[in-house]
Amino acid sequence: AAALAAYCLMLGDDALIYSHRLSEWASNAPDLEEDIALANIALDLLGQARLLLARAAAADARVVPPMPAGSPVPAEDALAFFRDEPAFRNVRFVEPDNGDFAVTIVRLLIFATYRLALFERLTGSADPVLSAIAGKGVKELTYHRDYAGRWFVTLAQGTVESRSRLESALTLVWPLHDELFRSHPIEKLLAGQGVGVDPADAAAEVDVLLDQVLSVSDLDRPSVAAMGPVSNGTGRDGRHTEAMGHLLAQLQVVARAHPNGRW
Amino acid sequence: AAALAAYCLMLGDDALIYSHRLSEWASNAPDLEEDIALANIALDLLGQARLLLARAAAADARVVPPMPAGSPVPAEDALAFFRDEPAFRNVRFVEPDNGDFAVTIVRLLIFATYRLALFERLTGSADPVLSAIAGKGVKELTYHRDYAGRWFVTLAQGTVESRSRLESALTLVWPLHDELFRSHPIEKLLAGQGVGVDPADAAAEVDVLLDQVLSVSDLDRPSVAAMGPVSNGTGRDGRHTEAMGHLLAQLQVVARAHPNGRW
Amino acid sequence: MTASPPICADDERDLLGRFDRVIAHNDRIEPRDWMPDKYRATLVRQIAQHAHSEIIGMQPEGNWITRAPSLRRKAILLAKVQDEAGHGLYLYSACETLGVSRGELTAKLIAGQQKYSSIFNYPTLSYADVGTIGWLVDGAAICNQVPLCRTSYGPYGRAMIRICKEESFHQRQGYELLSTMMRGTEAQRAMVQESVDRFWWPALMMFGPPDADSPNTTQSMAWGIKRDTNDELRQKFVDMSVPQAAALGVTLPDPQLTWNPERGHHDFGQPNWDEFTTVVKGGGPCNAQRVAHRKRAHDEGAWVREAATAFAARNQERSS
Amino acid sequence: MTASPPICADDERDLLGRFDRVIAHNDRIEPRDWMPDKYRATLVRQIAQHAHSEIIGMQPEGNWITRAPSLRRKAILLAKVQDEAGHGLYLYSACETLGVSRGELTAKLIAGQQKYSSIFNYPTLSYADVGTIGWLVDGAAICNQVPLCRTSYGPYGRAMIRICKEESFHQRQGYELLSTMMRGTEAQRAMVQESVDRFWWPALMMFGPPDADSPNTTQSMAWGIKRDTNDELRQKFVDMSVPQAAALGVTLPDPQLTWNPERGHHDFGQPNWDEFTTVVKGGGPCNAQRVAHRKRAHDEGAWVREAATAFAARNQERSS
Repeated sequence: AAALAAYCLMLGDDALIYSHRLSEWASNAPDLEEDIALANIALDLLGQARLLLARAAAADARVVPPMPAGSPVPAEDALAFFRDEPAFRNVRFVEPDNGDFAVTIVRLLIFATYRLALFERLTGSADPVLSAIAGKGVKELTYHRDYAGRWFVTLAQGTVESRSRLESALTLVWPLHDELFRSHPIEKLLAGQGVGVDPADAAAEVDVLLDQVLSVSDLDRPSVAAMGPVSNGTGRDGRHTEAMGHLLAQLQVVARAHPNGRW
Repeated sequence: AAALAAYCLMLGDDALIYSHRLSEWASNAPDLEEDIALANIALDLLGQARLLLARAAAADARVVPPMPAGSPVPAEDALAFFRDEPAFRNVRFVEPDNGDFAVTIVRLLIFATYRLALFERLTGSADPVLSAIAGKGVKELTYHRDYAGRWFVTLAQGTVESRSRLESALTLVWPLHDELFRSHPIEKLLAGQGVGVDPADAAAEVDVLLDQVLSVSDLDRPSVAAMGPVSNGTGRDGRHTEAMGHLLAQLQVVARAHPNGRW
Repeated sequence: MTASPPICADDERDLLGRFDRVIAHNDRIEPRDWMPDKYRATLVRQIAQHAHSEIIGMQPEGNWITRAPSLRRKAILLAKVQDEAGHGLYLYSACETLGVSRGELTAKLIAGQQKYSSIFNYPTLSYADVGTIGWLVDGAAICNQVPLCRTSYGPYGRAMIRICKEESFHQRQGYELLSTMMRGTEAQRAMVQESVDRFWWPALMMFGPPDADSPNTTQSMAWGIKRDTNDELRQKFVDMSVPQAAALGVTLPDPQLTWNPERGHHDFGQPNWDEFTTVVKGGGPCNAQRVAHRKRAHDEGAWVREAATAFAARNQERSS
Repeated sequence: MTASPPICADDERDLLGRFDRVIAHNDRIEPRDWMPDKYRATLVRQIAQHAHSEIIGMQPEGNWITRAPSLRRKAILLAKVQDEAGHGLYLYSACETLGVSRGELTAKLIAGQQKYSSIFNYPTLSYADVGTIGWLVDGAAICNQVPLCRTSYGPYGRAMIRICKEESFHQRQGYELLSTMMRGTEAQRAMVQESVDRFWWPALMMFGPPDADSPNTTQSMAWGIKRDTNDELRQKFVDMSVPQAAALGVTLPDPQLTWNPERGHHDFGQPNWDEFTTVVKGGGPCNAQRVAHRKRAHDEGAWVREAATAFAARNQERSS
């Protein structure tokens, strides 16, 4: 149960933190249609995060931070707003600032392709809740991936500037790619039980898809070093980037000012 | 005593919040010399803030937010880190994001000229502590003003781009100018007692100085509307800009996570 | 804007007669129908202002998305801000049926040549403001907009039907947030009261100046673009809000507010109309910030829109 | 870089002889003195790397300025980051005496053609890291740098004297922060321990690879650019740090760490040298971020530097 809870936090925190980043585009996107689409994707991921955090709390109540007596804060909110940085288990991939629209599209393409590959496998999870969450998520993530893919090709074949920005974006985002496929012991354990997915098993499929988009765009994978671990740990172990603390300061500020608040 | 405390918070919060903004330039300035100069100005203002917040607490301990029993947090830190947004009494002028270097220089020029005019008068304050703080501050602020003035003229006469950025910066900053000289009842009260300064009394002198810099730079005051009050109140009444909440979330996050912390 | 082609005086009289009959029967004018130039210009101004209000209105609420204090509220707020972008889209489309493009309208907004609702020139300073905007600001907007569902210009009226449906949903959500907060801690109740104190008077100003100072009202009503006077709508809003405030447990900050049994309406104080004029002229607390934000987003997005245009043009070439 | 003018073999032998005598007497080589090209190149590489380290080193600590939990600590941290910019300035100036401009060196840093200390490719994840960087990282830097005060190249040695004085001040401040936090709450003590656990091994790596794998050491020592081997310095650092850790009350994360009375030194484990190689080659947790940050700041400042240059040129014209 502890392992299942930790696993749900991993998938849930990925969605929560990335949703936070995408939601920062609200009122800032290049056009109204993009404002709507990015908000939509952020909403889908927020929905996934809520289901997964609730599943984590149900699987093992000990992951939920203790709240003051009588606090009406539900488990999903205690997890989102009252955990400290090292207790978050998301990949570092989702943490950095949005950058420009090209960086956002590159990141979204990789993230949605990766997560879709995981969720397709998770539909067969032995945990019926995870399986149901994955089933719902597959449709959403397919849309996210296709949206990012269309824009990727558009920017690649658009103007000289858009292509050049896309290339810089690829170079900037790619060092974070490898961590997505680095198996964590918990992922391996749950994959062995038919409950979770080992991301290493999805790596080949994701790479084929990404290579297709690159090839259509006449671009190569950038040759940059992968972002290394810290003390041999990564985001899944609670070791994050410097962006994470700033993000959490905003995410949690109101909730923490009112630990007994009702919203 | 309550009025003196409130007045010291006004001057102290101006320095604290503006120091915060200037410190964001660290490692981001256009050149090493500017990195050093802006950090130096931020340090001077932080020093002024500490003296003024301490004076406020000494004048009336009731302004200091209550801390948990046994907390070792000194008064200056309780004031900086544990007050909520409406209790901050700084002008809204110091709150917005830094913008580019031109915006920073325009803001610094106006702020330092304004504060220097106040501090020159405050050296004659009937309150010996305020008078001493002002005496020390006058030297610092003279440097700040001259630094900003030199850069203002440099940008005005530098390149087409720098002049154009300077003009945009003037338009962006100027709506906040008027609030500096709007007298608050507390300022009037303490000016009447020979303890404080009514900023309206300094307005003419500041405007002459700013007009000189503008004239050397062959620029006019932008014709933009002044930023209006909210429910007839401004920063001095605790009604701030939308930037303030985001700033405080960063400023206070670590201190608030450890209300009994020693640092 | 596409001007009507030149026509002779007799034709114009016939067309005007037909136009007047449509208006008199409360029927709809459609994009291909003839309409007086001033009617068109008035509509463009009003619809554009409404569209701009939706888009600028995303900022004060968007300001709290990353800090929403519960995941449920975050989802509600994000969806609401997204809806506002959608409303902006419908309304710009309605304007395009009158021959003005979204790009032209955005350029005018950024240049300060077209207005948006003055309410969005006030800052959001606490999470309670999200609720208050839903309750009072969307509430006032609905009072203004429900009559517009019957407005004489077809595309505008139909857009308003859809928008009003979503706005009342938003209003209920805002009210529900405030009512939940009022059942929370003392600090939360104080936050709600403070927010209502700040937004009450600006909300009353949303109906525009008193009828005596509203020179365009008569013509707009004659054309069926507007259906009620400013003061009628304001009264309706006050009468609607008083019992809601009582149910919430908040005090509306107007000492003159009392039930007048003779009129069958509440008497109430006047907002500070000087403040209203100042804000409309650009001197509100957030005018400069709102327009600068929109301009920045628009400028920073230029290369993306250009890329999309270039890509589409290239693909069209290939396929033709 | 300004190469030495061509000279004939006899002259060169004389000059080399004089150079070797200066080195042998532990005297200083000065900018106008003749020096071998390789000596110059080695110095430029080393001083530039050191300057870049100061500048990149502003980022991990600067990350906490806006969040410092007390005003006193904020002032200390801000002053420290400012000092680092100052150190960068001296060192770039020292490099300029060898004929390489700050602009050229910055371009090489941004292009990834010159290195900086690998320690700054690790993130700062808590406020305790500010203290740990002062204690361990500045401590290690001092071990490396104190001998450089006697380095054979004059301007470098003199810059090091000033820098070392400020660095030991920083080290004491870092230690004092940790020791204050250790007297604070349980959560603070845990924060300090976690930080030390993360930084101990990377700090040991700051002395470079084991002597056996450090091919340049011999030549650098012969030239008096370097005064001790990597392993000697590492040993000195460990011996210095163990009693300090005990006084703080933290555990150094090395189970092999024990006092060896025969050697009169501590025995200790080896850092993960594969990690070191990876980080040096660009695969640390922050390499990409640090260089991208510097590049962004440099690019965004270009228009300001250009304005200053144009302004100076115009004023010079006028006054001449």
